[in-house]
Amino acid sequence: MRYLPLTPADRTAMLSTIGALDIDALFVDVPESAWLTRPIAGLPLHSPEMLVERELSALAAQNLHAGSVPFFVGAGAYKHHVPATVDHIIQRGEFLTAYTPYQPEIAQGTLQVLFEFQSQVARLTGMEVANASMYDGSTAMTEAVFMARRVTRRQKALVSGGVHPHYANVLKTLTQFTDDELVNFEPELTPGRPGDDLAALAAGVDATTSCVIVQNPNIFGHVADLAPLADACHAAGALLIVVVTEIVSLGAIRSPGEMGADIVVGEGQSIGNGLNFGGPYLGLFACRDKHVRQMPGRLCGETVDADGKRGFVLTLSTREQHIRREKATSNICTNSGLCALAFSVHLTLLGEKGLRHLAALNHARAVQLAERLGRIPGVELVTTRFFNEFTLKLPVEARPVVRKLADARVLGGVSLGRLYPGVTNLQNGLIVAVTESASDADFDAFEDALDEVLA
Amino acid sequence: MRYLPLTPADRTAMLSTIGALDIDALFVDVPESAWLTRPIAGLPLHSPEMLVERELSALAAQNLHAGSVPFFVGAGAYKHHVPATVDHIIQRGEFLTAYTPYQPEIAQGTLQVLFEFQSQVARLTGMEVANASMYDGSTAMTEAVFMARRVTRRQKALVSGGVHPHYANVLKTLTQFTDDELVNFEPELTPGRPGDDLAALAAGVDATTSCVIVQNPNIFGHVADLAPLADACHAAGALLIVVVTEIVSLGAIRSPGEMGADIVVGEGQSIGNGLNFGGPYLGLFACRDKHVRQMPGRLCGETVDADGKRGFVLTLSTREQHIRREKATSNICTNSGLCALAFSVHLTLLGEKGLRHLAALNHARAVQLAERLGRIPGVELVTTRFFNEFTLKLPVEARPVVRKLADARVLGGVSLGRLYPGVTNLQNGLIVAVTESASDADFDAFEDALDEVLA
Amino acid sequence: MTMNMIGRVTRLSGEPAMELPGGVTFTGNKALMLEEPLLFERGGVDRTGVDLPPVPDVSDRLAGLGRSAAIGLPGLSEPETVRHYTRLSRQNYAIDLGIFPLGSCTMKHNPRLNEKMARLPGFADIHPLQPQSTVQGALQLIDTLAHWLKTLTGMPEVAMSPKAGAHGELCGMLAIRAALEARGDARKIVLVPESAHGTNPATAAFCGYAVENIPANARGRVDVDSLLARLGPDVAAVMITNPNTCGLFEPDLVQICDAVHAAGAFVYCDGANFNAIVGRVRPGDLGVDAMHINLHKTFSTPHGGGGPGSGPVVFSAALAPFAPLPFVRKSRDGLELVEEWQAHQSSDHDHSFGRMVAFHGQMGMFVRALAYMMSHGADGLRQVAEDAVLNANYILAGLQDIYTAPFADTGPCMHEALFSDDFLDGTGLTTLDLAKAMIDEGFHPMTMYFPLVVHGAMLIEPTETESKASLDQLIGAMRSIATRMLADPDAFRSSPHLAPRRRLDETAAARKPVLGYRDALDAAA
Amino acid sequence: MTMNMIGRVTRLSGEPAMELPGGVTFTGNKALMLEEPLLFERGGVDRTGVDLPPVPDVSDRLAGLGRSAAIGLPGLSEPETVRHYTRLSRQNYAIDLGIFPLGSCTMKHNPRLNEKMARLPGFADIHPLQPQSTVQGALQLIDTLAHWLKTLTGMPEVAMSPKAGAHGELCGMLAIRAALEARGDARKIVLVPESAHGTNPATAAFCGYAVENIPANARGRVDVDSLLARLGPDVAAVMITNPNTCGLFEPDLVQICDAVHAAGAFVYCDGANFNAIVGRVRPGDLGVDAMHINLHKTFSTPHGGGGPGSGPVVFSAALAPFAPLPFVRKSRDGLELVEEWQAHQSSDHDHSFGRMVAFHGQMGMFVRALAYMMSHGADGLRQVAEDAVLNANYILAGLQDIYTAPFADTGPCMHEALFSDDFLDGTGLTTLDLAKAMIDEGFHPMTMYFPLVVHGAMLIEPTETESKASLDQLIGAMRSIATRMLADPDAFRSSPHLAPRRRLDETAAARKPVLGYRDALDAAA
Ligand SMILES: Cc1ncc(COP(=O)(O)O)c(C=O)c1O
Ligand SMILES: Cc1ncc(COP(=O)(O)O)c(C=O)c1O
Repeated sequence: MRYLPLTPADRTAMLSTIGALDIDALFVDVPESAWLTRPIAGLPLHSPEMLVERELSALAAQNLHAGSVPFFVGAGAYKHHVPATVDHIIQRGEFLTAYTPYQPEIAQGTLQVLFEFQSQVARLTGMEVANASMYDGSTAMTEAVFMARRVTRRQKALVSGGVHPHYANVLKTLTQFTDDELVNFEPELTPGRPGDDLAALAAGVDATTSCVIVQNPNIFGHVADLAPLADACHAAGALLIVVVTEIVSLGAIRSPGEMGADIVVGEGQSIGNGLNFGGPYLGLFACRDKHVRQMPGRLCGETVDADGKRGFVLTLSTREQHIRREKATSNICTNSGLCALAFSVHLTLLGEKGLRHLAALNHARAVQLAERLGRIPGVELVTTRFFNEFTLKLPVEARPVVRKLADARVLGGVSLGRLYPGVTNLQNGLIVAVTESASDADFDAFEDALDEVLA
Repeated sequence: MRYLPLTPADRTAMLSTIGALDIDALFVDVPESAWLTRPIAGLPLHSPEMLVERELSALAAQNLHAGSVPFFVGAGAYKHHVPATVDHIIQRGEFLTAYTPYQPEIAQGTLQVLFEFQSQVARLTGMEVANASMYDGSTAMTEAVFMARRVTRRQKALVSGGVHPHYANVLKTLTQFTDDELVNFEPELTPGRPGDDLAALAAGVDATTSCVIVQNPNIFGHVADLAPLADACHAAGALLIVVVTEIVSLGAIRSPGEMGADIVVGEGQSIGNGLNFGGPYLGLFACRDKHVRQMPGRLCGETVDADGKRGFVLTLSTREQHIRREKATSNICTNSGLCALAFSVHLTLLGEKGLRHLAALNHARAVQLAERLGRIPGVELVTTRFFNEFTLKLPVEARPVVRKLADARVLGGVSLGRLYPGVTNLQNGLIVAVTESASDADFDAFEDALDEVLA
Repeated sequence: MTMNMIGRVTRLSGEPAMELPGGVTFTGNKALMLEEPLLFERGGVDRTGVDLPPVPDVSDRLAGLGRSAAIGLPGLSEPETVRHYTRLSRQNYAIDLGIFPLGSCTMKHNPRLNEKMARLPGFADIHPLQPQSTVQGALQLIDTLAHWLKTLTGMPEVAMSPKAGAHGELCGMLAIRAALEARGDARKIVLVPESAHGTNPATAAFCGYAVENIPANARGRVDVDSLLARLGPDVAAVMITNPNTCGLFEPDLVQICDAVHAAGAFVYCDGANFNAIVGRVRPGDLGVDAMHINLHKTFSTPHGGGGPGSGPVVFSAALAPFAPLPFVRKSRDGLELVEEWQAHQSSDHDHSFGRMVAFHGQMGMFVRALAYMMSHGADGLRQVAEDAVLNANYILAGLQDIYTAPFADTGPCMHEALFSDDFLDGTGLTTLDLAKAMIDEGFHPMTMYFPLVVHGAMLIEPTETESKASLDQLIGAMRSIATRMLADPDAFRSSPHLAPRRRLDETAAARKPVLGYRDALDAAA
Repeated sequence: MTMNMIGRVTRLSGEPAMELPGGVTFTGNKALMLEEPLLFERGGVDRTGVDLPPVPDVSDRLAGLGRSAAIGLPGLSEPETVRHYTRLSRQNYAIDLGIFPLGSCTMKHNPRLNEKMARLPGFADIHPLQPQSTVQGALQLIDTLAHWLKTLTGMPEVAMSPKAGAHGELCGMLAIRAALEARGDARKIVLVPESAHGTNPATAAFCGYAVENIPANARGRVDVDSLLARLGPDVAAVMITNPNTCGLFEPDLVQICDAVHAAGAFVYCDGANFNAIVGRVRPGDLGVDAMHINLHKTFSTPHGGGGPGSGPVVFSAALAPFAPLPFVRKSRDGLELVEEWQAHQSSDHDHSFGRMVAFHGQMGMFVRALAYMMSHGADGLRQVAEDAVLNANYILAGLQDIYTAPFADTGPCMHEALFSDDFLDGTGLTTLDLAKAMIDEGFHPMTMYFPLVVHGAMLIEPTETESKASLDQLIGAMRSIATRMLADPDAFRSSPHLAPRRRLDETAAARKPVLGYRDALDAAA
């Protein structure tokens, strides 16, 4: 087998060095009842690279990939152009096949990257400190709620109806057996401000509130000013947690930090990472200096070596499971290292100049398409202030429309019916995302197909 | 522009450091008549990566690639499966973006690879020494003829009709203005031994003969014993030059060295390198120790450093143009370094065990297909001793047949009509190559399509 | 952003002073060992490495919420970016450079075929929410991988969405919790052996359990008597690692599982060490109820710098109904991904504890893991376990006469060899010093100070992808280091000497944390 | 195959001796600077890193010519292979690590987009001999690239098949020869300036010309008078490099071309330095008849370790009819690749001198070069020349007060700055010592001892893809080295000290060449 360096001769020599009769002698502790004498049945035997490649390529060919069609799907994952340089860098063996930098003297490459990543995320979100990544946006959000509980020593979390329903569900799952209390607000397709329940949330905050969780831009693409809500939270001693699922938006709209957020969590996939059918993605987590010791996840910090040279190490590990065990701030160990590297490389290529340009481009293109689609008879543009994503209200249920569009080889967005199967008042909603990767021809194809389907 | 680090501010600062008024001041020596004041017309302006990728991908999509169809095209270039590891290694920045190893202290990586490559090629061809690569097999063959002239101080070269006609044409081109004399033997589709003119060549060797050039397996796939011809050459003081266009064959058939060759040249593309529409490819060049100082191309040799540690350097450069100028053994400078690396990595993965297996597999598969196609009414199997390639005689002209097969999305080989447009007695010939990459389904598709077309 | 760290910017008039900032050299570089400044010191907010289409001129819809203040994100041209990260990468050790014997981490070869497959547009460029009719190949891949995992473990159900081992633990412990609640049982105690990985107690606490430790016995295994003694109506589950973190197989696991079940509790098995037994033992045959599989360990998906991982969890019949959403099932028109509460009535998941993650799990890792499994096949995977165990025992045999091997007398180890630093007593040197000495020799050190049950633990896991030559060199070097340490301890108190950095001051780093680049911009803010 | 070089194979009984083979360490490694043995010392003929389908059982058709004797090709498993080459790669310097200022070599950034494009199956996986109807996209790409090259140079024709610069020179000189023969003119003399690159005289000789040198003048340019004086009925061509190898523009080139043409000869221009003028000057406007373009220099196609290259040749109207086969032309059904003598009657190539290479040229390089050109566009390419020239002059300005700059007084340079080591007179140090000192500083040295027209030449070509910061660091280091060399020469006689190897004995290597691995197997043979 091509990945196994030992030859039969090696194995024999090694067994005799060890003083074992045969390989079975090394498995003595395995009980009779569980002892397998031959390869497990029901699975194929080893296969040449050429054939594995052929089989998997055939599977891949059964999927309709974003780059091959007019594509407008978002709702938490976005198709942006990732420069070829990014993939080249993350495939450097020294990055790809390293481990968590537990031996800093021979891991400065990874450590400096993490330090730079933390710095980039902090600035992008407008916060003071960011960690070295979480699994994804949804798990980061849950960790934020738990962190708020530790900081405020309160149990009640108010969840905006504008939060991605999958994120809200993850929080529900993780709190169902704990004594955290969730107050979930219902999403409304209010024209002009869908899912905007900030006033209600502000009104709902009280002395028992640990935190309020809002998403901006929210699931319907709506962009809001969070400052008033932040004030309300702080007045009541609660924390404002802001979720950002399209991180590119922060190149165009005011950062959560600037609007008063205490914790910012986000999905970093948009920068440097592909769609990958949902994973691996990149959980971003940023907060204020004063709360850093309650943060989950790894942190990289600056220090000096024995010669006084600047260097970097993992630090504040007393928060973490491998030191603190059941008292740790989180159980996370493996995070999203390589995705963080990809994010950092892409953001370095962009720089502030490129990021602002990219964001402006996304926004302008979205505005263009929104206005075109809004003119289709029976179609209502529900979201009027947005970044690169907006919600349309169709004259009919959106879910079948999306399927019909796909039959016409147009991937035309996400129906609210798929995200909120039960919720009748949302069934006609369609979330449309527009990035720099959609061409004018794609716009035409989408408009024509939608016209067609609705006709 | 993304590849240009200088900002306008940098440029201004640098110009003032230099003491130049503006950039034009640095081009003072350019004559009025040739001075261009603006970007050259008739060409597009700079373009984002995303758009360049879109345009080129569209062009690529217009080609029918080997992996997407039943594929049996050879005649000097072969589709073999190249392990993903090979491409990963050649994309290591330290290999990809290095230069010719002129500073050995910081080029030991490249130098050791070249030393290993030379060793692998020498063993594969059965020769004593190989160089660090030439452009491709055809130019290597011409260099071999010139080298033979230097060694023997004779001018006449006998060229077998079994030599790839493109190779023969290159030699013709390069000798048309020199006083080398070429005797080209005509190719014959002799049943059982097409293109086999070894006896005639042996008879033709005389005291004025510098070298005899034969290909094995020859253009028609025919495999022959070269030993008798080698003896005839040596008896007359001439050199035997053996060309190998399918280098994988040396995992199955006796090496030119074992059969008495004095110089072996070959096309190394088959190992580690893709089809690439004809280039870049890999010229292999090997000979006997006693002739090494007449060799063209770079040579890497072993030595020690100031601490006595083993190291490698480019050596015997007094043969080369940068030292010897008009008296150099060749004008070659840039060679096929990265292709040599790919070859070496793939051959390392194969090892003797894997190479022999691969060659045996190619041969067995070719035998299987030859027997199947030979049974098609009107089709004659002309080549009866071959490695992975054989020639069929069709009842009709082959060139249109190949086109019709292509319309049926089967790439069914190379017609002799394409290689020898003028030569009437060859027009019905079809060269079919079979590698490990052709599946049974591909065999079926080819057989059916050929049946169809000939019906 | 300034230019320090990469050699003084030359004053074109006047000479650079003779004493050299970088020490031996003006640049601080040492030939191919190159220093690299921070991105924030190199880049500029006016620099970029991308070209983008022009922005169409439309009136914005940001309602005055546009970002006006400076962000402070430095950019670099493409050539500078490539160089920045390439130079940094060279300051890392990695599997591609040599053996990476981190015990418990299963750092094995990452095949490049898997990287290539994961990048096929049909896998890498599909959206988790595009219509299911357009991703049937992806669902097929997930279903096939699930089949492999269930078959290899002998368990009837698998949850694919967990994003890493610890997340898988969470998944398993939530399922147990759901199963208990379903029968109205409020037990909250989880028993965890003291040798367990930190994620086990952390996970239990994370979902509201109370944790109690179970001691290890003299043979490095769970002390069965104390475990059985502690079982009772308040115990919800036992989290046990097998092979355990001492690299030893738990011989009494079957008996333990029976007892735990008899006591109405469940057995969660930490499967991080599955590499030692894959193809030779099916955990299902041992009686466990849930086990996560670190695809990034056993099945070789790369996780450079700390991630990403993937931690699917296999379940026994008892826990299967409680598995999380989403899951893939066959439907009339192909495969269906069941995502929502409402959608799955009448499925065998009607007790699902819900969703753990925004989408469907680590597709990128699934592709790699399946490519790895298909390449090995059932026969190759069995060989993996055998070679992994053989290599570990070879190291044990090669070192145990010098290095203290606390449990060597209890028989062979599994996939990793455990040593303590007792043999260094009196030298004043410890496991840490030994690890740093290995760095100078060109090796990544073993796992240090874990598990906690032995003093100055050194846990060496070579994995099956190391050659005999590689092991011989490691053994030779470690013997040489040990011998020299005993002969001349002082020579080793400040290793490493040859790495890009000497020992780093971790105390200072923690006392006054500097967790990001701060400059004028931040000061202003 | 033995295990030397990577540390003694451990004798499990008995200790390794205390003195260490590798010097400081047992392994010879220095942390991340790793030693690596030869493949032949690591691998084995019984080892392999591939799995292949079984060989069907058929009776062979090799007619007794099967290869029976051992070949002696060592194999390695895949993990060992990755490691062998990764470790070796780390002993190389490269553009990706830092500035690579080799004069005349134009070592610029190699965009990864180009690598990605060249690997599209539609380009990388098509056969040169498959039916032309199935490769129209490829022919279109070649035709488009040809259009760019003709437009950028202002020349009416281009030959795409030459495989590198020297091969392009051959192409040009053969066309000139064919043109002369066509008019029954037997002239055989080719004039070559003494500053010319070695390939120029070598090429001329290669196709049967006699070479005569033309001296350079005090300003580093061709001495026009001696050139004009030498023109006559026996002179076939002049090979001239512009900008020349001193990094200077030949101001009299137009005048020279006119005179050469008037004398019935042709002007071959070595275009290796086209990077200095691309987009600012069209060689066609200067009057040259043929010029090769090194796509691997000006247009950035990577050629690690020495190749591959690509050297298309543009032709004037006078030479166009003699251009080689094959060539692409429009035909009724799309584009046609004209390959054979017979096929091209009635084309404008009816005097073609024939085929230079087996297939159609370096497609892989064509894709990369076109991607590079499209990315820059006409405007970006002009900027390339301007920045390349600006960077070179910045270095000239930064060093000329210390380093001897022989032609600095004649005005600005083009894309490269030329220095001599005269300033080191009396120190006993030379250009070589300075180059080796640069290695310790983390730089690749400049081109040494070329061109031959200045003493101890140092030719520095930064290219446009270097940042000001990078140039400042280079200048700072080179000033520091020079200053320290003058102050303390002895400290520099044996540099480098920090590289993987110290100075290597090239004399010994040439005296008794060892050009391949020899072992028992070879001894036997
Ligand atoms: C024994 C053990 N359990 C659990 C884990 C946690 O797995 P992950 O890091 O994938 O979350 C690890 C990983 O280090 C481990 O070694
Ligand atoms: C001035 C000059 N001419 C010609 C050549 C030869 O080009 P190539 O190496 O591509 O054959 C070179 C390359 O070094 C050169 O610098």
